[in-house]
Amino acid sequence: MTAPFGIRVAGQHRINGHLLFDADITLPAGRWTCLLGRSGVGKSTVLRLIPGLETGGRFTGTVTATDGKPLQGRISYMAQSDLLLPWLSALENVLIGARLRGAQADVARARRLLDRVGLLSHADKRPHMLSGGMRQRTALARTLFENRPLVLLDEPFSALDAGTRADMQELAAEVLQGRTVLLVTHDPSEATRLADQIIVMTARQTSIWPVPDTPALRAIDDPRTFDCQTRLLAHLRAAA
Amino acid sequence: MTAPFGIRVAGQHRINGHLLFDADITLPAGRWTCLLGRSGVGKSTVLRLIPGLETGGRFTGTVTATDGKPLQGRISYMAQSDLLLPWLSALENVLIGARLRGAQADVARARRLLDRVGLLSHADKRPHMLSGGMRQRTALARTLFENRPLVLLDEPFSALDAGTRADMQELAAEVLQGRTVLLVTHDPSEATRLADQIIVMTARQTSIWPVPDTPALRAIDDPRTFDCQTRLLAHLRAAA
Amino acid sequence: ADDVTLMLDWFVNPDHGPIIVAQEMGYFAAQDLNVNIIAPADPSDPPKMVAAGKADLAVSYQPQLHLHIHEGLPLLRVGTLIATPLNCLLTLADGPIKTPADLAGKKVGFSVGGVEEAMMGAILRHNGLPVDAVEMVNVNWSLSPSLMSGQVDAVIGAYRNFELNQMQIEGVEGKCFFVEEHGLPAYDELIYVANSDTMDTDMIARFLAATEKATQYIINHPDESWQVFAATSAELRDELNARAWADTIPRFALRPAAMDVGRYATFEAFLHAAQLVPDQTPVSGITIDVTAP
Amino acid sequence: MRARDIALAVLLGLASWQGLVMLTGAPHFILPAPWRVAQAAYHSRAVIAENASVTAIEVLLGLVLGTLLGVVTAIQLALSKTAERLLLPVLVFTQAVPVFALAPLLTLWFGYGMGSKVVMAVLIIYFPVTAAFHDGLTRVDQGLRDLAVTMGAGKYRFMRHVQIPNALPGLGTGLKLAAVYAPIGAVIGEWVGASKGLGYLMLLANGRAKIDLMFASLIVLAVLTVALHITVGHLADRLTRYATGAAELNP
Amino acid sequence: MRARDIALAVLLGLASWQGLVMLTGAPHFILPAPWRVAQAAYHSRAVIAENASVTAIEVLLGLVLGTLLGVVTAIQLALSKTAERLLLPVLVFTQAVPVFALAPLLTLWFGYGMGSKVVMAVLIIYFPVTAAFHDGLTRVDQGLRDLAVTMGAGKYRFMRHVQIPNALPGLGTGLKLAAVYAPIGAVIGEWVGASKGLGYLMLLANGRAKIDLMFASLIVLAVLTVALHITVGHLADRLTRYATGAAELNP
Ligand SMILES: Nc1ncnc2c1ncn2[C@@H]1O[C@H](COP(=O)(O)OP(=O)(O)OP(=O)(O)O)[C@@H](O)[C@H]1O
Ligand SMILES: Nc1ncnc2c1ncn2[C@@H]1O[C@H](COP(=O)(O)OP(=O)(O)OP(=O)(O)O)[C@@H](O)[C@H]1O
Ligand SMILES: Cc1ncc(C[n+]2csc(CCO)c2C)c(N)n1
Ligand SMILES: [Mg+2]
Ligand SMILES: [Mg+2]
Repeated sequence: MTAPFGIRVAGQHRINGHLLFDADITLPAGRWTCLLGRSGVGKSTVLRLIPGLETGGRFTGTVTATDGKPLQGRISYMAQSDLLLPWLSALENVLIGARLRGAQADVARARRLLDRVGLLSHADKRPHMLSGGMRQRTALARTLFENRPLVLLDEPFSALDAGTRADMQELAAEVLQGRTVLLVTHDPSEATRLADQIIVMTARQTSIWPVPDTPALRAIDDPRTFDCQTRLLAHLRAAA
Repeated sequence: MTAPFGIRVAGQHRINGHLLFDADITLPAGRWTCLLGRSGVGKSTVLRLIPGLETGGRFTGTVTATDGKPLQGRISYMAQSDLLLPWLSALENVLIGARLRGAQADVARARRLLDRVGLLSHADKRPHMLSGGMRQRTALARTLFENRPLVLLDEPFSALDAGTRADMQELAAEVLQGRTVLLVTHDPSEATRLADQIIVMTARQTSIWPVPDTPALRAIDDPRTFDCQTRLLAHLRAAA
Repeated sequence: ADDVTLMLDWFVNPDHGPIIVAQEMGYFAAQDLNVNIIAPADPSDPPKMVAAGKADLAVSYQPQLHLHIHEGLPLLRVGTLIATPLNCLLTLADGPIKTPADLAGKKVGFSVGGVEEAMMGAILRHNGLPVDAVEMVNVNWSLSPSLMSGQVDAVIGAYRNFELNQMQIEGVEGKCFFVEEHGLPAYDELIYVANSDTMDTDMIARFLAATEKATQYIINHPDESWQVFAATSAELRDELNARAWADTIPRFALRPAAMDVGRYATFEAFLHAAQLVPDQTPVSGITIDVTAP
Repeated sequence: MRARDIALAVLLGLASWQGLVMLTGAPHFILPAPWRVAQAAYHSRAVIAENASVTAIEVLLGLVLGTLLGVVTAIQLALSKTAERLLLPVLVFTQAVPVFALAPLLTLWFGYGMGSKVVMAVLIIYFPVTAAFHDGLTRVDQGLRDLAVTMGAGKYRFMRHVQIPNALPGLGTGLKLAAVYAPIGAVIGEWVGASKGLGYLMLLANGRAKIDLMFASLIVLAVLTVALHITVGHLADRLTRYATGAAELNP
Repeated sequence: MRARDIALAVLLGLASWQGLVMLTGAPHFILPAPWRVAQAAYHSRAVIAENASVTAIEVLLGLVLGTLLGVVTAIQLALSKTAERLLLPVLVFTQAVPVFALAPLLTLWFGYGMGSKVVMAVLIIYFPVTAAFHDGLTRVDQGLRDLAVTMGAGKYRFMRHVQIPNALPGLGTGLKLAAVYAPIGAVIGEWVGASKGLGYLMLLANGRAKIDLMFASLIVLAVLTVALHITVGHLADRLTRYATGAAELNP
């Protein structure tokens, strides 16, 4: 893997002329940034601005990498919906990136990832035979399978039960070690557990929320983690 | 509204001959039951068995209403995916049930509900112009708009931020007052807050988890609620 | 005036001279007839329409009539438009086919698909070849193009007054073997048929009288009559029609209503011998003299 | 932009036509060169215009009626499993009978006027419209079906509010095919018996070995068809955008 | 089950045919009654069988080649915007020219043998297959496009792994149409010039005023078409089930 790099997204986004948000977000190189905010505030939109995907609006501002190189080919993106290809099995869905690039498909690694997300025994099933959480885990495995320095995750654990969710968080933290990650989440405890930096987004501004100075993948029962999470939750509820 | 009734689902579900679960679940009349369990354990399947929808497997057992009457026409169902009609606006999507039944469409009530889920200003937008959480809230408004005694909700708040989520929980609790509700959720705090009865499902059995003896829609900062939630979370993680 | 619906066999062409001239010169009107002329694209339709009562008269081909009658269509010949065969076995003038006998092992195109195979059989037998010496190919709409382009070595069903001129204008000389000189009994190329159950003989007699008058005019005034014919439509005023007009004049039946019993009996016998019809219909079941009291 | 594309396409078409003529050395009575056809077209412009307008009216009438009939049939088939089981094979069966063979029947019933041509155009587009629309009607997402069941939807209302909108892109595909086939139907009708129309003109020209005039009529027919296809294509795009909810995006 | 449906449909078809004959009083030389046609069919069974087998081969060859050609064209059009802009109008244009009119040309190039009929069948199905498949290729969900972009998909690989599977249901629709049109193409080819085949037999019967034999050939052609349509329909269902991931459900 190449050296990690940071990202800065700064500017205003308008939909039909109405300002959706005015943001200035920096993702430090090789770190996890968690993005929180009200539903509809524009979190997914920020995520889509980075690879330059269509957002249904106009962005006036800049998206820059700290190393100044173009982002093309350096991003792995997991959207809010699973976007699995219905005609492929779970395993084939994990491998689709390699197939689409014409790269050597490392089937063994894909199977290992499926195993880690608990779906090895379902590797040959098509998406419509999987439960909602299983589909989300397949999409996660696919995103992790992509070996990219910048990873964008849009609510990747939203359909998972607490136990599975914790496992998946640990898996992601391990696999994405040293990469620049932007995670959109609604769960303050998830953010507190994973983030090197937490950004709370409102229509008017993007503000940084302090995280405990323990290293990321914090124990949830650590009082500092717990304290941060509780205050963040209260802040988010109050901001409503 | 007619008098509420309870439901009992008892039996075994097999997929391709493999046992998925062996469950015995009773939904008390007029109460909220929250169903928790690992991803893929069969929660959505249980939900689909009640209205008799296709599950991709075979169920040997019974689904009975305590009043012995058929369930047809007495259920409101919110699936795990939003199932919005892409060609209809948010408002029209809320009204679709009435349209499909040929009933008088109470537009004023639909607008009130859209307002309650925070989308009145988006009432005329098509689903693809809404964020994931906005789509989920539209689907919720549609489900609440249906005036049915039995309500099945499959992870209805999974795409919402903490603040919006709390609001929506309160809205649902208010609107569904006195109805029989089955809520599938992954969030122990949500279950503890809303449930009259919590059922934890595993492949081998369905067990009832004790809830605080305070009335439902509990304050999250109430120590009894908090204690229950923490133990439930620990139990769920341990069961993994 | 009595309304008459007349279906031609095909598009308007010089073969229909007497009909068009009678219409233009007012001979039909003089017989108190109001004639509505319809040109179809498929020559097998008009007799069916007459049999189905959708038209009063149709221009058709004598060989076809024999077959139609055997298939139970209520039809009778009531008059003649062209009183000799026009049919040719057409080949390229400077091609390898010098006599029909040279056709052994070659392809012969045909179109309508009624009696052509039987005709070809008679011609071959007349030239000392077996019936299956050639391969018959249905070329439907393009008789002369298929010949000119070399897809077939000869075609049968082309008309000596029309397709021959057409080829000449295109710069490809054609050669016509006249069928009646190669073993076929003479027959009427174009006839009028009417519905045997519902026909109005008086009206038909008046119709034929008008066409007889027109025929006389054409023969007496070949140039003026051409002008009359050509004036009816812009598409008709061209080199091909002008040449065909001259070649067709000697072929028009001078006595359209006249009935030649022998001609119909002979052709019926010919078809029977060729096994195209299972038995022989008496001539009274094929043609009548509408002027007979 | 769009106009330039079409101009380019036309040039391309003419060039390949001319190329074909030169390459195959086809004689002019089989494949006349573009220039020759242009001359014939100019020379006979009045005749062509008159006949083209007749055909255009037949085509439009046929398109409207055929679409209506196809839409109604597809809805009927989708509403009733029995109808579908029994009628679909019959439908395919009737479609499998070349309309040409039925031509005398049609003229017998509908006469030599415009009627039989419109009927022929209707017959020829009926199947593609029905098939494409029916496919769309029956291919509704299982989730939406489930939703409608629990909501207690009547089958007619389900048809109206879910199946029909869902099938609009399919209908668009069917209509685009129909736009191409309707003119063929009308022309076949005219071949069977007519005294007006481009089909009549083509046969007449062919019968007189005026192949250049025939091609001129053919080209006019093709231009008419392409124009129709483009118009219907826009409509089809709107249907698809409506059904996918993208209607407002590109107004 | 399926067989019973077909039997029922056949009965229904025969009944409505008989009904039509009795109701309209159409004479036997325009619309013969079923029984009469059955007799003719039995009487000429050897001739019909021989000619039907020729047509069947032409149809199958035409179907296979036409589908291949249509699939390749659709892929080309979907791969290149330029190709789409320039070629799509040309394609519609060529399709707008009734194959009938081109038939004499085709026989000139491909002779009076099977070649010209196969070409005709190919030409007639080319457009529906291309259009339906192309629609499917271009109607890929925006989310999947986005995914492929971030994954750095090459356009050929995107075509192969996403667009083509996504278009299989559309191809199915196109193939079902093609199954109905290919026989018509072959028969038209036979009408224009042939010495074998059901189309040839129909013309011959028509020329001899043996309308019952003509209808017998017509029915055999229709039966052949329906059989083809059913077979292709099964294939289309499999394609759709594959593309929606339901392939294993109903094996
Ligand atoms: N249509 C289907 N065909 C075959 N198997 C299916 C089908 N739908 C679900 N399954 C299987 O049934 C099991 C239970 O699925 P279900 O959707 O009920 O899980 P769940 O408990 O709701 O999970 P989640 O929390 O992830 O939504 C899964 O193992 C899944 O693979
Ligand atoms: N394609 C589109 N066209 C027009 N407007 C859009 C489009 N996509 C999103 N929007 C609008 O942009 C706003 C932000 O959407 P976005 O999806 O970024 O929200 P989000 O913060 O991710 O919300 P959620 O938490 O619900 O996923 C919403 O108000 C939505 O209506
Ligand atoms: C002027 C003229 N009239 C009739 C025929 C006879 N004919 C031979 S082929 C054909 C078309 C059949 O589809 C017809 C009518 C002819 N050759 N030339
Ligand atoms: Mg979002
Ligand atoms: Mg589920």
